[in-house]
Amino acid sequence: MSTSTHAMRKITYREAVREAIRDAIQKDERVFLMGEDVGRYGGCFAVSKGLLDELGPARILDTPLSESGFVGAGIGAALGGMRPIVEVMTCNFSLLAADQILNNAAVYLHMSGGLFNVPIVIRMATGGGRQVAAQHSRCLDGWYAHIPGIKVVSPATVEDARGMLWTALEDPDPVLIFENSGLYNMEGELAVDAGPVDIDSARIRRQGKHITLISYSASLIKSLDAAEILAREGIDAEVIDLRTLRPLDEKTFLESVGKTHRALIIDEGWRSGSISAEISARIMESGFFDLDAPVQRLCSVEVPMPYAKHLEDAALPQVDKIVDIVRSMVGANG
Amino acid sequence: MSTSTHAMRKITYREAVREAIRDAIQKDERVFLMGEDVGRYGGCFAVSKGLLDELGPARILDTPLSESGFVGAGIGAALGGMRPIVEVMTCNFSLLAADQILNNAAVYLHMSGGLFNVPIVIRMATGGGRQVAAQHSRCLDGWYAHIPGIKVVSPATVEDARGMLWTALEDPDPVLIFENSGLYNMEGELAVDAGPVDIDSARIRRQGKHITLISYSASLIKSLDAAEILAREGIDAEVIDLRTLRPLDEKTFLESVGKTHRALIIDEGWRSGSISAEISARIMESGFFDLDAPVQRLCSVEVPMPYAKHLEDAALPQVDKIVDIVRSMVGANG
Amino acid sequence: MRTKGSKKAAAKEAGVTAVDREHALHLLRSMILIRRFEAKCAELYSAMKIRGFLHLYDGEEAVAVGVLQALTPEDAIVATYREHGHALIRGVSPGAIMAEMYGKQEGCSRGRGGSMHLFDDRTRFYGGNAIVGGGLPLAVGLALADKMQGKARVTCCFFGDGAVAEGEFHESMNLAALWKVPVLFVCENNLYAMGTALKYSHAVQDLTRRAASYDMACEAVDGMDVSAVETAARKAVAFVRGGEGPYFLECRTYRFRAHSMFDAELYRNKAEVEEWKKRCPIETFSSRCREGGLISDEDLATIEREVAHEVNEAVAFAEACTWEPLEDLTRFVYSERRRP
Amino acid sequence: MRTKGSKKAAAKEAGVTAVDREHALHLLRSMILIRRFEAKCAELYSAMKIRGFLHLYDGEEAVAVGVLQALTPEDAIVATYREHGHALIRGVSPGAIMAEMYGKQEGCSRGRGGSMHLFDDRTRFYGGNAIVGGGLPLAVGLALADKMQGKARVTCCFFGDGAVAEGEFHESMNLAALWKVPVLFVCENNLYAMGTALKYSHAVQDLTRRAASYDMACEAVDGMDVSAVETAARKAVAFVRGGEGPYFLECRTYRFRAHSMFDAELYRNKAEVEEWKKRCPIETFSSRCREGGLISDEDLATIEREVAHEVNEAVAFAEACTWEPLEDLTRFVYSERRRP
Ligand SMILES: Cc1ncc(C[n+]2csc(CCOP(=O)(O)OP(=O)(O)O)c2C)c(N)n1
Ligand SMILES: Cc1ncc(C[n+]2csc(CCOP(=O)(O)OP(=O)(O)O)c2C)c(N)n1
Ligand SMILES: [Mg+2]
Ligand SMILES: [Mg+2]
Repeated sequence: MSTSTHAMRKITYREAVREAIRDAIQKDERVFLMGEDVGRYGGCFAVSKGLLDELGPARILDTPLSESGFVGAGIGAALGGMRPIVEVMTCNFSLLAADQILNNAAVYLHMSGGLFNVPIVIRMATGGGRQVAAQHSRCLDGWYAHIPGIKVVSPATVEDARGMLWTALEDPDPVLIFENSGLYNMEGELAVDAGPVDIDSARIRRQGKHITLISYSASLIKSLDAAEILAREGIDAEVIDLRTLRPLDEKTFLESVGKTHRALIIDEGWRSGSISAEISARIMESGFFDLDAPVQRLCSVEVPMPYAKHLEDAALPQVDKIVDIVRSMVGANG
Repeated sequence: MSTSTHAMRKITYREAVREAIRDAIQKDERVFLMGEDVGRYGGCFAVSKGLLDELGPARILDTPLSESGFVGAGIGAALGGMRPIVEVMTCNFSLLAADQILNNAAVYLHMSGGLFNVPIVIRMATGGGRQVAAQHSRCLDGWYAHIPGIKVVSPATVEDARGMLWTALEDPDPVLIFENSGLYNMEGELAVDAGPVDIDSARIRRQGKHITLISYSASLIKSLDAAEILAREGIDAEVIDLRTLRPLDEKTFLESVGKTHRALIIDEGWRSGSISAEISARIMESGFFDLDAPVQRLCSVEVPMPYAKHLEDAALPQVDKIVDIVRSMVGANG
Repeated sequence: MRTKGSKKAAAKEAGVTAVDREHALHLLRSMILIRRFEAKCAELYSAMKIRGFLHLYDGEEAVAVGVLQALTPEDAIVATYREHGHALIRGVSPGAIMAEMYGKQEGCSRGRGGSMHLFDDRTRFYGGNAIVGGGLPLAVGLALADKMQGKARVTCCFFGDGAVAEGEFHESMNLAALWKVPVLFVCENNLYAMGTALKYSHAVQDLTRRAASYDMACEAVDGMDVSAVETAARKAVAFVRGGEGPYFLECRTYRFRAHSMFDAELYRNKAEVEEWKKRCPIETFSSRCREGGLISDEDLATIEREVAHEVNEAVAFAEACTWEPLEDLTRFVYSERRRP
Repeated sequence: MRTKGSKKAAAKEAGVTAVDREHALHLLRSMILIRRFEAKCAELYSAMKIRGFLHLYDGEEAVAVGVLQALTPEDAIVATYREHGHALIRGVSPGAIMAEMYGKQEGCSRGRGGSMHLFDDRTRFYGGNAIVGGGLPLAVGLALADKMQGKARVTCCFFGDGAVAEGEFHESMNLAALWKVPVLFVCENNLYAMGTALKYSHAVQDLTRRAASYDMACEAVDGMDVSAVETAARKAVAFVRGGEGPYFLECRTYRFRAHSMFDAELYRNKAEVEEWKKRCPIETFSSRCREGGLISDEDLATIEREVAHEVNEAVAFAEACTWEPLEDLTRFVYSERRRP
């Protein structure tokens, strides 16, 4: 997906995140990684495997099981001049640190009238699809995006997995990075000299003219797959990768809808009060007269994730469902 | 607002909640109230004032400052056959109990395949407008409404403040009751024999034909005030009180929009990913062809709440802003 | 080979009763059931019949088996994601457990929970909680409900050494001690929280000191010795049931296998694991019983045979179970009927 | 009336030095400044110049004053919503504090924070936190940053007895002790968390036992005695700055006024409050100094006069300050420029 003309190489999303961490720590002495099992264990998703040996215990810090404590300590360390990357194993456990994220990180700059900013990066795995049931499968990217004062990014490509971290670390304010656990094994092409990428704009990942598919993270991959299938039927879908859920780059999707006149949002979050609802509402507010058909959403079914595979598959957005909805949307009012 | 023909009396929202708690405890020996300062102090908003003396320490339980601990204990007590009413002083502190609410209360029934339901009621104050700044002013009703497995209700009238609690206690599943702190001093007329009310439907609080104002809780009061002003100008607004944010009664507002062809949602929550986004999206999906103009939203400005009064006022939805938006919507395409 | 009668005689000689013998067989059988059942789970995981996370209890069997002897049917249990053993010994049907891991609708949680979320209302088995520390407040609440209802029941809550660092641990300990509710906290200290050793997690590594700091009754016991665990648990349960408040029992044990099926075990060396394996709760107890004349090699063979049969039955049951229809996906988000 | 010279002579007689005298005057003046400043705040609250929550420190002045003597300008402070005293003594300008409570843009937090959120970067005053216990993890992190950067700075974190029940307290204590970071935890134990007395909050009411259970150095001190607090704090800070790890200092004190302006004080009786008022840190210290010949009645009058002037100046400043323009409402949600 990269448009770079440089030499390319194959890399997994996991490796891309690891490289980004290594690079940041080597580049800036204020940067360190902390979290549960990031060191000796190698990270619960093996993201930081090997980094403790390479970079030493002063930069790769194993923490006890104390989500609120170490996220808060990360905020304090950021206030104290460091640039912490705090890993919370999954967004499900970040609920234990919700107080620190919302009541401290998100509001410190404002409460202090601009005196104290919090340059922390909090990474967490998100998403379902691995049969780990209700307490381990939430996709909360969009839920956190409701909160002013934090930024929320959801890398969907190896390029973004590699490039967003440094930009987030340079950002003066708290940035939450959601890594969909279904993507860690995904391979992609990355420029040998790939570096930082912006974290404030959406990207058109596929040009098209009949409908706009708006998505992010793991659902983007499914949307692109669906677009391929649809292309064979003559339906040419434009596919947008939101990349950053807060602040939301509405310009990109509004322009696209202005061109295609139809939109489907694909979101692994639950439907009610989701980021996809926000996108639909924004199109309502600023793109209403462009629309040839109502904007539709495909979200996760509103159910705590069941363990059984067939039920889990049915709960998540899937390629065939995207294809079906697009067919009905384009066919019906085309 | 009550349509009862019975004798009426004046009562504050605060007293209505207190009566509801007293009544429930007297009616069902499994019911008790627990939370910080609910007993000896009388409740941080004086809601439970006097109840400790009346009902005794076995039914009115002061807890230490341990939000996760006592909310979790409430869930456990519910599993163990009791019907706890757990008071979390404000929704801002509920972030410390987010793990118990999301990871236990919301998923126990599902994870156990239907074996263990959690009949807990969690009450919390919500909302801003009292100059208590960023850490004390959030309106998170809509944010929690994103979560399947819990129900979210937001009483806006003394009748609902009095009547929703018992219904919530009879509900087999967790119910979160958000009491907007700006409403506690509000007086209203209540039937002398007022009792339980349903917690699964919206209500039309004012009939109208030009536009539908969709709101809940403290913003509903503002919407009704705005409707009075608009009426004097000949704009006849229908005002809907959502009452329950999860599950959302979309039928009521869709029918209304089918009649008025215009809608404005007024929501004290922040805009992005709000419950108002959800309502807009639902109208997009199921009421698109009824619309004469795009649905609009008036939400809180996306800023942690500032202390200064003039800034706080500017951050919250206000009557004059509602009036202005309605004028522009009805005027422009009327 | 001795006959049944001569075995009894030998046991008598050694100063043991038939009750002792029955009980020893029961304990041994229980531990072996867990071990073999889980070995089968690991196998089925490789065969992709079981998916998601799978946490095995190898090496720690004496804890669940010892502790659960002290409970009566009306007591409640709150466990963790490493709870197959607890569920089995509590009396949840092995078939229903296996079916759960298969994701079948006849599973004890209808296939909605999987390995980490085994539930059973008949035995008051409240799960199967995959949030570290998340079960502790629930246990306090269950015990509070009993106290409020005047029931002399005990709630037994299992959790690991890692959970002790969580804020919810502290809040729960304080609430339980403050309110003197009938809960037995069982800390399964296996020295690691995933890959993080005790010494990297806790400023003070003697975990009973945590409990003592709330003036909570507490004891540490050799968690590799099922009799020691049982004795300590009986004492603890008697204390709790007697209304004297909560109790903290630390069982010092070790996990022989990886944390989960994804763990490369980079954080500990083989020698350490081998050293601990010498203290295998099954081997040591079985040798002791055989040396004491309580049980014979033949008994052991019988147990193995019976257990193998039981495990196979469980698998056969799970295989024969059915998939929940897709139309039912949205069930159990909310209850289908009001509870009385 | 004695002259300045004769005062010095009298002090000499009593075996005290000019340094002692200056320091005594400083301590007394500091405590009186807090008391009078806050009395004015209460007045302005009734006059509706100040709004929102207002938590006064009456009776507890010896704690902030005593502890802050031990810190140097490079140290950091994390406080609570009851932090006017800490901010004043740390050297945040009284005018900027008062303007903050007025909600003016010249306020120390630009009117965005109010009484509960006083901030100052010049004095490393990190707020003003209105979430009970919420500041503790931050303090651990600030201290961790210092440790990582090899800076011999101390982070001093104030919190109440109520905060000790929160999970974040436990996590922070464990992290601090485990990592041996330079943080001084100051527990302002005023026996109540809003209306909940210590005995209803904590299973063990000696809060130093909580700290000791992490093997953290600790001490309890009479929080009504400013000298005792100062001595203890100097010892504690020396320990922390010396790299020996965190320290827990419990200051046993009492709040003379209501928890906030909304509190009807139903939970304690007048007699108890009156009893404690006899131990007023200002009165007791002032009498002691006068009896010992360290200071005179005239000194006290001078202090009162100067403080009254300072408070009036602060009010005048606040009154003259301006309102932030409405167009700026959405500023400070995100930073306006990258930080180097
Ligand atoms: C709140 C939370 N944080 C992190 C995890 C991921 N996790 C699962 S098990 C585990 C280790 C727990 O260790 P311990 O409590 O000692 O139990 P053990 O696995 O050793 O039995 C971790 C970190 C989780 N499930 N929940
Ligand atoms: C997490 C949280 N829960 C509840 C509150 C409401 N509250 C504010 S102050 C307070 C009492 C705190 O008592 P303590 O820690 O002893 O401090 P003190 O007020 O006595 O100085 C409470 C319950 C809060 N601000 N934050
Ligand atoms: Mg462990
Ligand atoms: Mg206190």
